Amino acid sequence: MAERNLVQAIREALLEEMERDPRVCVLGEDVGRKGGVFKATEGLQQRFGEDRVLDTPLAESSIAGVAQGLALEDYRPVAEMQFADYSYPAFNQIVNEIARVRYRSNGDFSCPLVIRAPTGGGVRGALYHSQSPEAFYCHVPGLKVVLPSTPADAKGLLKAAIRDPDPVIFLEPKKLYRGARQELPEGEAALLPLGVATVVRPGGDLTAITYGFMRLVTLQAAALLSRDRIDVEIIDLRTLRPWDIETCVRSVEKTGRLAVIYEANRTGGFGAEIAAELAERCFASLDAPVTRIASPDVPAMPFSTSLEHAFMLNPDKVADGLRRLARY
Amino acid sequence: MAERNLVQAIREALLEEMERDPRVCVLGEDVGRKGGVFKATEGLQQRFGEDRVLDTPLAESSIAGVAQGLALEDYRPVAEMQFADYSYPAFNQIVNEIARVRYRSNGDFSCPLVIRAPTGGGVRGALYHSQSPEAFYCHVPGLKVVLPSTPADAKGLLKAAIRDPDPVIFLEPKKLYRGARQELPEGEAALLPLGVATVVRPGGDLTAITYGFMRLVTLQAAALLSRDRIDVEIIDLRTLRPWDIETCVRSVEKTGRLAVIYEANRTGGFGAEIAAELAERCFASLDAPVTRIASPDVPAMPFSTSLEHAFMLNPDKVADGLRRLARY
Amino acid sequence: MPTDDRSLTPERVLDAYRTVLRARALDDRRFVLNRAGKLAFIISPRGHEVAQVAAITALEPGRDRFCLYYRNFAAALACGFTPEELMLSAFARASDPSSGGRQTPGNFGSRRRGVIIGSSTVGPQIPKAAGIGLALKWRGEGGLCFVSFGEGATSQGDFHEGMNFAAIHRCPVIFFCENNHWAISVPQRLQVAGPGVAERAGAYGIPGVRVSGDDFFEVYRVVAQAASRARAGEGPTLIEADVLRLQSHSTDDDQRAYRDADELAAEAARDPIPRMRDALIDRGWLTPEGDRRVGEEVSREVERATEAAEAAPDPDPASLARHVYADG
Amino acid sequence: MPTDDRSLTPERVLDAYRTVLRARALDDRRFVLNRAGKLAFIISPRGHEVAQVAAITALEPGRDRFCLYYRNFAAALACGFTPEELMLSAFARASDPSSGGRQTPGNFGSRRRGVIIGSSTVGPQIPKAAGIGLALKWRGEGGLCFVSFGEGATSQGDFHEGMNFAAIHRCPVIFFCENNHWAISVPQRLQVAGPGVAERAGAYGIPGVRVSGDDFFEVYRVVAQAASRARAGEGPTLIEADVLRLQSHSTDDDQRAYRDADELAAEAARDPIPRMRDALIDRGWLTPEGDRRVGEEVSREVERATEAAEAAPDPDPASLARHVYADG
Ligand SMILES: Cc1ncc(C[n+]2csc(CCOP(=O)(O)OP(=O)(O)O)c2C)c(N)n1
Ligand SMILES: Cc1ncc(C[n+]2csc(CCOP(=O)(O)OP(=O)(O)O)c2C)c(N)n1
Ligand SMILES: [Mg+2]
Ligand SMILES: [Mg+2]
Repeated sequence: MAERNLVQAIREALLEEMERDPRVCVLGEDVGRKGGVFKATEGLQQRFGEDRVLDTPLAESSIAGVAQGLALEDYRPVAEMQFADYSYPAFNQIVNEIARVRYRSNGDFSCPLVIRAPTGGGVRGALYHSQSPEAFYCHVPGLKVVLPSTPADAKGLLKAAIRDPDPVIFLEPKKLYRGARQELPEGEAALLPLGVATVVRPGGDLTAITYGFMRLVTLQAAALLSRDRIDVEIIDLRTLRPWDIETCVRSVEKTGRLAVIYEANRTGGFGAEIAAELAERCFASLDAPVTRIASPDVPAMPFSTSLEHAFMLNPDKVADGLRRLARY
Repeated sequence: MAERNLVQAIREALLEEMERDPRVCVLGEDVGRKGGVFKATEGLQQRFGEDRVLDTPLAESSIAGVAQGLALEDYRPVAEMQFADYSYPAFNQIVNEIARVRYRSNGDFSCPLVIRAPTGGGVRGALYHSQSPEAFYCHVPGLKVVLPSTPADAKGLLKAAIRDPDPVIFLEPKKLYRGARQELPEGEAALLPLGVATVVRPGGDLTAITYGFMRLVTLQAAALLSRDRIDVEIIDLRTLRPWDIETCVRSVEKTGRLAVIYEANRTGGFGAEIAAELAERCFASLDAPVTRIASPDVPAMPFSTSLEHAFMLNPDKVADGLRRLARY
Repeated sequence: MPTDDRSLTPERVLDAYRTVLRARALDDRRFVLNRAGKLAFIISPRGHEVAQVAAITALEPGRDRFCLYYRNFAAALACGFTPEELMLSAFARASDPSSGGRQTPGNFGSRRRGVIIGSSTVGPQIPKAAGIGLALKWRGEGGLCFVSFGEGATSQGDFHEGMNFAAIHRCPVIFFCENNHWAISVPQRLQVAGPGVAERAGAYGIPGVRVSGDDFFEVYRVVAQAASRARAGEGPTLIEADVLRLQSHSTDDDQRAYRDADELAAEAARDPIPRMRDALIDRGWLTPEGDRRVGEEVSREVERATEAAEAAPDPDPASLARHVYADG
Repeated sequence: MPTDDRSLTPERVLDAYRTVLRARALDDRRFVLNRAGKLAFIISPRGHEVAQVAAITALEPGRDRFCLYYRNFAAALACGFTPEELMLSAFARASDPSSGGRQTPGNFGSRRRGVIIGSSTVGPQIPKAAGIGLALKWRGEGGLCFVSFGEGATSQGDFHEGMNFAAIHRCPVIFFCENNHWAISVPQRLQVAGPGVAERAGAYGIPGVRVSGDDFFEVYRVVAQAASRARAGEGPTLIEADVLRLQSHSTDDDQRAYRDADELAAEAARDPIPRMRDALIDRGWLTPEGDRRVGEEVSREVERATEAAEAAPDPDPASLARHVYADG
């Protein structure tokens, strides 16, 4: 088993699933000969041919629409949106069409497909290559939303998403694409269930629920806090819809304090759902208000390094928030 | 002053603003000769001509795009999306383009326009004429979002939205279009500020925050509760972005109990933001968990009356939730 | 494989004629029920029936795929939906085969018949059909995908994206535009730039054909020709059938408010059904007496269908949240 | 008003030539700075410069509007941006006139110059330009809107919707497609169905013109002709300029990975700048000696611009949340 970073894990998941199931196919802009702008599909076209790894025209609505057509015909398309920021031209296809196929046909049809998209900032991507739009998709019944943050999770969850009978929006934190490497299990052993969170750091003083790149930032913040003897339990949700409420409730009942950390702009982010739900369910256990630590309400992060830094959460900012919560 | 229902109030606001400011123009599908599928623009084309009241092709992305172009050229377009459900083809124009014009140009450009759309259910509109998509737009910095529920509010806020220097998503609860009538002030006297909530029923036992059609349902629920001597204070937000946090905090600090009632499906709805924010700010005052009363997580309400009723909140369902909260 | 006029036996044409009459009689009956307050919402195929049935007659239900749009009431019958089934969906009964009463009637779907579940949204079925076509091409069994829409739908970006994709990949798709020259109240001159819809095929390097939608034999011929092309791997065809909208857009609309009375009267006199009848009589395939008999049989069918559907049960409210996901 | 070749005085052409050289020299300098780790991200106009400058030369900065796309570095210079300004945006400095360092360089904007702020998203500027054109038509002062994009952008639904709208309303718009036959790694044959981009104009009943993008005089002529048409109220024109992409898509891309080496070498030998120089020398408007002098002047300009921009201050982190709304 070789060590793999997150983008290699994605590629490995695609490769294994395409070998396992001839119905699995990949489509999107530049996914073919180039292997994707982040190399997530590198070499797949050489291996599986121009049909199964198909370079589409530059038109996201039709990428989603064509994927839907393939899914309706019992293929298992994995469509790539080059950046999550560019999934909006496909919003109607995703929300009005794909998400509702099963419901509107009263179960006669289904739409098993995956839409992959790199998400989040911190790579000088500026306003249009840095957005974290998960909240949009998490509000849509009929969709599942996955956002892994380690190579093993990315591989295991992408394999599960491809096998899932329902449409899955699969967001990949691009800041972590070439981050830490891990040895990855292969084949069936790699599979991970959707909808299950993971406690990435046990702790007794407060619970920090997060996902995506913020997992790493929160881990670093927790390390800072441990110097102050504040012991943070960190939960990485991994799947946002459906999310693992039980694991979260157990932790908050134990610690009595909850911070939700997310990279999207604060207002209306998915962290609001997490905070609202757990503030209600854990009311009797809470020793302090549920705190949200999120990015500022600006239309996405600027290109300039100084402004990008001002926008992004980092270990210090998160540690500040956690410290305030611990001291409440 | 004649009595007007909500859709007549919308029309009156358009008429007055078009007369006041020659830059104000209206565009959308069927807004011209037909006067809109709900008659919100009835007679305006006869009055102001085919340019200023323009029937567009059936293409929402270009409706938003053309409106943006007009706004950039210092017109004040009011674009109609025939149903809020059909605003998604324009999602990229709204979120990536319109909302960010000012920010991405560092203040050199602005995009003063209004996008009107009928929202919500209860009119046998089924899956594609009933949606409540406000949460999508409330998550977008750069946009303002208004959702009035009385004729006077609709008129006053639409006039303010048209005069606002920033893009406003103006959602109109279609269930109330032909509902209760009110005498409406005219001209400047009708104007209402964006961002200010209204306490529609004072009460001491618990706070119910709501907006849109749910204002009426919550009022009816409060009447049911008053028989049990439970005294509900109801706040109608009217503007969702920015929302009037101070008015809400004052009420919750007084009552110690908060329910948030919204018509959209529960998960990731804008009610999550309200609940999360107030649970944090009012932590010390809360005697019970903040409760959300919302629609079930299905992809929108079905056509069949039996299923539509099963989906929709009604006074009984809301009263049940409020009663449980009062007794916590 | 019907590829030309010759396979059109008198039996098949008389069958198609019966389907046309059925569509008309059912539709008339729906209007009676609507006026009696028993049906909420109808979109009438009046004026489109002959074109729709001719097109489907040239194809192979069972083998081919059909992405229909809301006005395809007659096409649905030709695809195998029974009068009772269509009445079940008009009444939104639990046993409506398309959606179990969840969608407005007009969103046809039946997996076993190859009728892909539709939605009320104008346009998204077009790239979806391209994707289905791609799947059928990969499968290589000679099946094709028929997708229909109004001329208003050709303004949507999805029309362009779907045409472009299908043309690049030579997908076996028949794009069938029923041009009734009105999109609700918007006339063609404000909808379709350029000479017409058929001419748009040139932009994609594929054949574009305009055909008179009241000529059963001509419509059959051009669709059969397009089908041969598709099955032979020669790619898609765009067909524009010139039809009349002899009713208002829907029961929510009154076209007298925006259309010229003389024009309406002139069009009413050009009802395609008498023309089809006369053509059959001219050919000696039908007698006035035979015509009367078919009419009576159809009346009885409609009667039985209506009674059965009216008596059928509504969806169980407890089923509201079923089929959001596979496991629900 | 420049409407034909005659107004092209040698002075104006030499000016344009200097702009072309400036673009090339600045771009070369950016690559040096990129390799030195000083600039994060570049999209090069290499191969497009002559076409871009010729097009803008045929128009009237100040009077007309320009919706540029990210590859329009040379066009931006022709619109009046100074070398220093473009370097400020390359370095994302506070005084970058387009966006104060907020956007990636290539998103040009300047209200006073009529350059409408762009975004990185491919396509949405096209309907926006139609809206601007509509405003200019209403204003009736003879101004027009020039909008440019690559051939990849023509696949977007927004291309179709914008063309359709502008053609219906005879908006004074010039649609200028810079067809370099590649959209990142996707070749034209997988992008544009049919014979080419210019032919798509026929679908909208407007003129479509293909021009060799390395011929300054030809590009000037067809753009001037389109401008006359637009100013005379005759509506939009679609121009397809055939150009070469002599660099990889961006500094994040390496086209040798997906393009044929021989083809790349052959294209490198067809650089349009020497061809323009030779044409000027042939006409006797330029001498080799004069050419050398201009080159030296341009080098010094680039030097000064780089120094000034490098020394300029970064945006103040405290300005991050400014210009989200008018009052912020
Ligand atoms: C995306 C979207 N926008 C708007 C509507 C509302 N709408 C329903 S049908 C229609 C007109 C369609 O006209 P056309 O495509 O010509 O078909 P026709 O009804 O004439 O057969 C409109 C505007 C919709 N259903 N979907
Ligand atoms: C909506 C959207 N999807 C994808 C991208 C990513 N992207 C940026 S440029 C580009 C290729 C554009 O090609 P073309 O339009 O031919 O212009 P060129 O770069 O060749 O000048 C792509 C796919 C984007 N910016 N916007
Ligand atoms: Mg029509
Ligand atoms: Mg290109």
